[in-house]
Amino acid sequence: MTALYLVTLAGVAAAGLLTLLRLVRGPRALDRVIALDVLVTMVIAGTAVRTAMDKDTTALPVLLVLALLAFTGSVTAAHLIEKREGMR
Amino acid sequence: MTAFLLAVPVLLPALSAGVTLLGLPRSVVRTLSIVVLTGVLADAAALFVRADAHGPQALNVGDWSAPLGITLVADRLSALLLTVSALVALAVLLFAVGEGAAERLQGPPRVFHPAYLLLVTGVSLAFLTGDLFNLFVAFEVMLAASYVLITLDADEGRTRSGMTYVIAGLTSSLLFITLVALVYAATGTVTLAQLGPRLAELPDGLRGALALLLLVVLGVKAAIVPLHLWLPDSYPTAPAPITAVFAALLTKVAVYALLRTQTLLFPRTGVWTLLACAAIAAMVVGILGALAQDDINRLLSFTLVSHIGFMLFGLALFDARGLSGTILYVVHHIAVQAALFLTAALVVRRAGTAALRHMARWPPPGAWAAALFALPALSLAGVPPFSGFVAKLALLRAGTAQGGPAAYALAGTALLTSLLTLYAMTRVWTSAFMKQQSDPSHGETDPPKPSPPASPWPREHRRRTGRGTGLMTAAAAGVTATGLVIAACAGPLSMVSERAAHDLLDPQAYRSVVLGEEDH
Amino acid sequence: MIRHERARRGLRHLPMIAWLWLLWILLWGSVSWVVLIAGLLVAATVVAAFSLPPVLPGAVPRLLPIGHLLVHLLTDLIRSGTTVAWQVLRHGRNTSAAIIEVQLRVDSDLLIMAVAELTTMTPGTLVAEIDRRRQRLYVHVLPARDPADIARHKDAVRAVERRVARAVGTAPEVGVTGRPPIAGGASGDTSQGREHDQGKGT
Amino acid sequence: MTAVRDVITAVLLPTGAAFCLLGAVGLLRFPDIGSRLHAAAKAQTLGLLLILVGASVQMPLHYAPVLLLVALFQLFTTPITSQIIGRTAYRTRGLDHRLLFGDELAERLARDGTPVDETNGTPPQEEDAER
Amino acid sequence: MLVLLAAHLGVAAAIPWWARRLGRTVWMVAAVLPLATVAWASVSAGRVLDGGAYQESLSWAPRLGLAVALRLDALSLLMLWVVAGVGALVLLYCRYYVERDAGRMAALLLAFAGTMSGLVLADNLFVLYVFWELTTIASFLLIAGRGETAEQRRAARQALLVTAAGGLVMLLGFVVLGQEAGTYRLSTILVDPPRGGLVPVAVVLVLVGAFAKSAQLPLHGWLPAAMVAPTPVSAYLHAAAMVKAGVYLVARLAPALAEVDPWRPMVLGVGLATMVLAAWRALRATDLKLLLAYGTVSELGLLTAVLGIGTRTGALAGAAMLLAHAAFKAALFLSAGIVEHQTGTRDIRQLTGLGRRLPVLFGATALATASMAGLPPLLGYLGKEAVLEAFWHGTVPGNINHLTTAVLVLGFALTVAYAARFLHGAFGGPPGRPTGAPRRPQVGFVAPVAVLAGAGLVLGAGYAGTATVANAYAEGYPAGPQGSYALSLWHGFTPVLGLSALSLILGGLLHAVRRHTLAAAATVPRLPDVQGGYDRAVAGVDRLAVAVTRHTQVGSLPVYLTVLLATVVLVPGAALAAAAPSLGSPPLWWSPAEPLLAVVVVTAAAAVVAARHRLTGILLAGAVGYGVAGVFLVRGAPGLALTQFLVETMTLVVVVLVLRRMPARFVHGRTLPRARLLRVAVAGAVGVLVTCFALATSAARTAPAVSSGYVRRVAETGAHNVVNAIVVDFRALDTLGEISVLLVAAVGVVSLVRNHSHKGAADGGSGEGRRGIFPTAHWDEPRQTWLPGADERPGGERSVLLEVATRLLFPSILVLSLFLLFSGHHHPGGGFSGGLVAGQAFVLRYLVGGRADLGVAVPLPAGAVAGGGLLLAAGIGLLPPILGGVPLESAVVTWHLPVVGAVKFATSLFFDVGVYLLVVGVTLKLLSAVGVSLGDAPAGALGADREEEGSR
Amino acid sequence: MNSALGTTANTLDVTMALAVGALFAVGFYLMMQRSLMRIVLGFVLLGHGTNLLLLVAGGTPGPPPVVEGKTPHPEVADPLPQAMALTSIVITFGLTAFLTALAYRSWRLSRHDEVRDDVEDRRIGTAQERAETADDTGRIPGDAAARAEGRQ
Repeated sequence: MTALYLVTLAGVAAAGLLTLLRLVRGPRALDRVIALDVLVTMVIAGTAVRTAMDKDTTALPVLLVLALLAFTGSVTAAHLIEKREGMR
Repeated sequence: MTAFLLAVPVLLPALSAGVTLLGLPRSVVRTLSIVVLTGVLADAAALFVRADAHGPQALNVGDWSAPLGITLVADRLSALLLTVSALVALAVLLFAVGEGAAERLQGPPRVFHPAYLLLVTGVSLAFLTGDLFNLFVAFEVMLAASYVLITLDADEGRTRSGMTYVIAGLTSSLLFITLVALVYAATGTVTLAQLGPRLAELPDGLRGALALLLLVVLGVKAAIVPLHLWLPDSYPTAPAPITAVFAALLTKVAVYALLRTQTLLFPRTGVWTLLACAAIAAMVVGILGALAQDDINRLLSFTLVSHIGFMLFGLALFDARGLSGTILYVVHHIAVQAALFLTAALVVRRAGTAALRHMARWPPPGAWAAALFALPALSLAGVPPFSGFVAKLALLRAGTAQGGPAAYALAGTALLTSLLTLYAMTRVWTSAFMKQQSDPSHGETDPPKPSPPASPWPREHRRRTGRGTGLMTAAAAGVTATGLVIAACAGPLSMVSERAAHDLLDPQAYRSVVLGEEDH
Repeated sequence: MIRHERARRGLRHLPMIAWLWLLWILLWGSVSWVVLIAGLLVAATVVAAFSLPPVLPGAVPRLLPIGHLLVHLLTDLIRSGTTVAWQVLRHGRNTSAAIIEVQLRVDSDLLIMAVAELTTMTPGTLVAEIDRRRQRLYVHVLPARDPADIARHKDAVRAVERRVARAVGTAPEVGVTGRPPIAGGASGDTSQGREHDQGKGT
Repeated sequence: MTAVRDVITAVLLPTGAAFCLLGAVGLLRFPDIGSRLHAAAKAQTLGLLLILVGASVQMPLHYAPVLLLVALFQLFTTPITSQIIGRTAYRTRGLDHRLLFGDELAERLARDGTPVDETNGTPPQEEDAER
Repeated sequence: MLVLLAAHLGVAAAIPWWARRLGRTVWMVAAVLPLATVAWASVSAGRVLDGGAYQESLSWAPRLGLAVALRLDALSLLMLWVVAGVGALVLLYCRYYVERDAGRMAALLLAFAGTMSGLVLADNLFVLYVFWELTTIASFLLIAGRGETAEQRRAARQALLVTAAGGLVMLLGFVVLGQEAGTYRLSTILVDPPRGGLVPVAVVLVLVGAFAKSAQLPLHGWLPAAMVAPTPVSAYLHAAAMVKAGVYLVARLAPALAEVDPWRPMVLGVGLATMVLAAWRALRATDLKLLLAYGTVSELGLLTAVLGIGTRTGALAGAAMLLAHAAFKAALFLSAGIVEHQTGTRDIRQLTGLGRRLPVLFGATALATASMAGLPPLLGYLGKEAVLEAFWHGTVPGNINHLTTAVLVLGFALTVAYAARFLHGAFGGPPGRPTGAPRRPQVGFVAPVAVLAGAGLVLGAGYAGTATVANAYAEGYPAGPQGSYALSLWHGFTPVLGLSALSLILGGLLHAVRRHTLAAAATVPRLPDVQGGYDRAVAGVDRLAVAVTRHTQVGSLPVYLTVLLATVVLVPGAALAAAAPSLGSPPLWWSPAEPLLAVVVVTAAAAVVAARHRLTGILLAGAVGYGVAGVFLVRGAPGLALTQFLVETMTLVVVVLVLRRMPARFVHGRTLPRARLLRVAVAGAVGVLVTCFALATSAARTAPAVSSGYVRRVAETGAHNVVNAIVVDFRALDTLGEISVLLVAAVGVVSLVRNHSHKGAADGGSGEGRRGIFPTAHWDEPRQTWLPGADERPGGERSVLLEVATRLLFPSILVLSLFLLFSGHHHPGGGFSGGLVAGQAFVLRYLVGGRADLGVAVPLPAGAVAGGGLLLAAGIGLLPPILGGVPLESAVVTWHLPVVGAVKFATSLFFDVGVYLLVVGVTLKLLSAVGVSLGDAPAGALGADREEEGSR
Repeated sequence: MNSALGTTANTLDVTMALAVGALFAVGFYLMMQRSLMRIVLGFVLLGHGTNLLLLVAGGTPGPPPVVEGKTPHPEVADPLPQAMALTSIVITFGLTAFLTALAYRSWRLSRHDEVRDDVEDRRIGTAQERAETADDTGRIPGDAAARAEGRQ
């Protein structure tokens, strides 16, 4: 069972690293916004797996908050981008 | 009762800062601030009396004893400095209120008053806390409030200089928290009283490196050369009362922290050469900087840098006399530096410019202003019989008593600095208080009022000309009088400072009051 | 009378209060009395303190279609995930997308919002623009290599719309979504659009 | 009972991870913002959803709903982000028109008389080219 | 004595007021006190001359050796007579002389008289120094006057700086001296002089101070320059009294310290050289006062030498000479003052024939001059005889008596010469060419001159009285080998008499030779230009100051930071490197997730450096934050991770919103490659340092952490979550500080962003966001109202999807935030995270609905919410002590309710609620600031605006 | 007494030490720039660095310090560094917001995205004119006594 969790974690980790690559490479700010959003998703996924693995429920509020609120950052950034580049 | 006394200087201003934000009318807010600071002053005085009579007073906040909870401790040193600081803070507040009433320039009260009250909170907490991390927090409260105050209603130039101040402050704060982390990593505690023995168990090299890091961290806040560079660029541009309270209190809090930590955490014996070098460098570089200035506030700021060197003097000696001298010097300097900045503010208002080269063309302010300026100026230069002399004398005696080349070098530099300070003060004096007939070298007749166009910040200064209100003058006079009282009470004060120095060198009482009798 | 009115308005907030209560209970993971009472208090307080318009204005939740909707949603999700995954593996840098216009027939903010949400979850579609007045969605669709793809996607969006209308829409809405789509989506609305543009477009 | 749970988990978790990974690959490989958004919004959400469900069955009863709540919130918010980003991407010409098989929105705009200056072809200059 | 001194100061302080009412009479009033002093001194004289002494003492700071100890002995008596007597006469004289600023001058002169009296009475080294410096200050103020001319200012400053510098050196000498002696009481030191150790150093230091004050070569430059002061000031301070302070000090200490090695060479060498050279210089002067000033310098040299020689004869001679000099020099100055006052000039090239016009003045002046030249039977002669005697039979070790005597005779000859030159220059010459018809001075004007000149005659002729006083002082010395010398006008035909005569003849000859070339004074060879030296020194200091400051205070923040960090690297870094502590054997990682997250953190951080766009930078920094939060999760700190995530998102939002209008790109730094390299090096070094430091400290842990106590005692707080228990209970004070920071920072943000709006309103940003709206922008507008205030937003910014979603999510987020608040004691969460979550809810309302909608959502002023939070938190803290407990104390309360059962909660929950409120308020405040920066809605929409209006 | 808190072993691992060091290096490098925005970013990164350091250097890793039931979980993570880091995070956040606002104001007023040099310092640095300002000391006079003689 533990191996299963580890495999899952490895997959999520790999996904996270790829996302990081996108985050760093851009090229546009929107790409980075998306990448950051996905990165958060990866954190949620990873944490969820750990939660199940360790039967440790303390991280649950973190997950809730991330799921519910991470999008405000993305929306703000998108707002900014639209305002700035709206009619170039 | 003790609990109450110790809690009030920290909690009351914080609480009132909350109240000032509730949207009460301006006059209520003003009155509240004044009342609260008066209360803090009275409380601090009572605390001082108690601490002097019965030894260190301690309070376990939240009823958790030391290694777990935070203990507030008032020993002679902290209570003394707290009292003087509260006094100066109150006077400066009155000055600011007077100024605000005169020209409505202090920005919305919802910025000034809460920030000022929190500044006092931070200062009180820094003096009283017995916990390293809490000391960091106290510094942050104080500094954050000071960031707000220094950029209050800032124009371009002041934003720029505020930037310098803020960034230097932030950098030192970051290093401070780094230090706290490292210390905790090494010892597993942040209670000051407990840290001493635990640090002593570390390898010497590591311990020394930690001590030096702490020195650098506090050195930035205390503006020790060469970490002082931010100060003369930032202090002088703030509104006058704010500069006054900064110059009087903030660096002194750092010096206090230096005293506290160097004695409690990293005690040494004998002259510490590095600190002696820093002291000498501070005195020389600072006063030379002052001589190079043309702006009265900048000049005063540089003297501040210079006179920090005096305080390090005693610390470098690290014996009872030296520390006692430092304590005296800190007490004296708090009052005198505040008085100087406040009276300088009065002069600047009158002249419409802070530039000495323009100031001399205006009729000098009256005898009152002259006296108000002269007394602290002479005191700063260490001219007897004012407070500066007493403090300097204590340091000189400490230096010669200890002997050795470093001590003599310190003493010599201190004297040279006194002389150059006097020189700097005469420059101010001749410019500000003597109406100079246009000498041929100036080659121009008196330009029309207000300040000449060459003034660096003409617009701002034009707004701030005129006579100060009575309250301003009274506040300045009050601080000046404090300086005189310090000189007059040199006897009891020196005894107290000596007792405080002994307490510092033998922190057993401090430790046992924090940790309980046997438990450390 | 006024009290009656207020009560009725309060009643319209009941779904939200119920949801918040449920949320509270789920969060605490407990059904003890304390949690239940506190939850009710919290839910009522939050709703009362921050007065907002009712959530479901004129909406009629129907349980069975909602279940239907959810089942479809799940399958859609899985299909969408696989499709995109396939695109990733198969085409990578050479995907082909399109932006299509879908004329909706429901005309309430809530439903349009729901359709847009669900469409974005549906395979290969992602709402790029919403034209609220003219009830159109502009959808970025991913595998779009020929007109058939486009038609397929349009149908899929309309299917979502229909399911949504059935789940929570009013009767007319359910009715209107049942009709075949307006051809081309561009005939009857140009004048309306013009007007709209002149009104707001400066 | 435990066995059933374990089987569910054993199926869901790796699948979810695989979707996550694929989504990430897509994020990296897809050529323009529009398609990357698909990767982000679809594959990732699905992956996460599977993982959450897979994890929740392993949890004690009164905590499992919390994970499902997480999934619910995620399902609700991801489309919002995607739509806003997609909209912004279109408005700021983040979409590569060379990759578009058709653009009915542009046609609509042209018909409305407010055509957008189609740079048809190159996407706007790279905004923040990295070395 | 104390009363007298205090009276001086008190009256001096009052005089400026009286001056307005009393007019010239004020001088009479002022003269009363010196006269009283003289009287008191005379009354006391009997006891003092019998060897007794008056003592008074006032405790000041005994631990520092400070005590206001006063003592009247023979020397003090002598000086007191001089100081007070001359003082009284000068004050009376001023009545006629001074034209303006009478009040100020009278006050200063009187204050000076007081401090000078104090100086001579002081029996404590430091008190002496106190008065010493006070006289310096008085001198500065008197010389500067109103400071209208550069001349006055620089002369005043020179006097101040030179004497103060000397004074400081002397102070150090005093400190050392007292250190060695074990006391700072003068009389004790005199009785039991210290020897050895650092005493020679102390002697040198003290003498330097004395020389500076007494204008000895080469520190004399200030005295001639000080002649710009009004003549009475010159007469009093710079002839009779103040400059005598140095001499007095020499006289005071000589009995004790003359035997110390450097004393005699210094005193004799400097004194005699000064005497000769200054007298020589006096011959060049054409200005009467200047002539007298150099004469004074010369005489002071003599006095220093003779009083410092440290023999009984020397003491006698010195005492007599001291009196003589005070009398005649003051008289001559006053006389010169009258001449100038009446004729308008004091240039001897223009003065001529005054002797016939002003015979009384001439007579008095001539008498004084004669005393100066040392003609019998005047006091000057008495002194001169004794001086010559002292040197001729001196006890100077090493056989240089004859050499010194020769120098002395030369000096006396020159003195005679310049005395003649003065008299001749001022009063001589044919009366033919009147220089502006001198008015005849009033009697009262001349009287002081006459009294002083007469004093010389009386004391000289009645030498017995003089001798009594002088003897009383000289008691301190043992009788010389030749038996004790007595002051007398006639000792018979001794070599000394011959020497005296020789000096007179030489002097007369010199004057005769030179009288024809009076006008061409420049033919007298110049002396080394000490004045230039002073100026060069001052200019040098100024230049040095500018140079140092220019190179340190460059005004560039990056440079400052570089210096700061370089210090960090060099000081603690070097110490650490030198110590080379063990880094322990740390594991590579604790959890495999760590390297992964580390890669995320480091990569994103590195990418920030490369970023050229603001937004890119912020996003990457956000990724770093998320990565760090991930580490927190992995290391078992979910509460921390929760907060970090929230804060990160909030930072992102706030930064993005505040910076919305700033240009997208950074300005490319125009940094020199060298500077950049330096920065890279310094920053890298700091990084390495921190890494090593962290490893070293963490390997060096000696004792277990105190934290186990928290885990053990957490139950007492009623909490399960230890971190939360620490935050709200164990260490609630930290939290109080932390929220204070947050609050004040938010206040600052508002202050920074909004206050300038009236100035910068017109600039409207550099066009971002105003370029135009994409044609589809307003399509998204919802039709129904979802958020009450959103209608006020421009259509182009709305989104139906967002509005509906916000409407649905908002209450849920609030419930979640309340859950976090209340469950903080048991799960990760607490007031802070709860508040941030609620804050995010409002951020969402703001983003989607705009300021108007936020205003509807929170009708309270943001400041009031935040302030209320702080009020609650601090008030909760202050409540227990009022009830007799301990501040910030918390208790676990259990309520038994029907149905529900037992409800347990900790009172620290209220503290947490305060934190929650504060955070919400701070968020609102930040949003209000952001709103202002955007200006996207009419004012008045948000609480902060109303708050502002309400206060007016 | 639980063993993790009682341990005196290294709490820090190499990876984290390096990560912290990298954050410090990058952060301080950015702080030393002229661009205000980079300074802000540098501060943010340094904030992360210090918070991380606070946690990883002092804190023993372990399960979260949440005590379920009566018995403390053995080897829970050290809670004190967590609390301190929590405080530090909040402070950093407040100051970041303030610094951002300051940067914004500076930009609004001056239209520069840079920290400018201090005007007064530059003045002293470039001009010697102050030598002959308000004062007379800078001039090299001849013999002042001679001037005194020349007077009147």
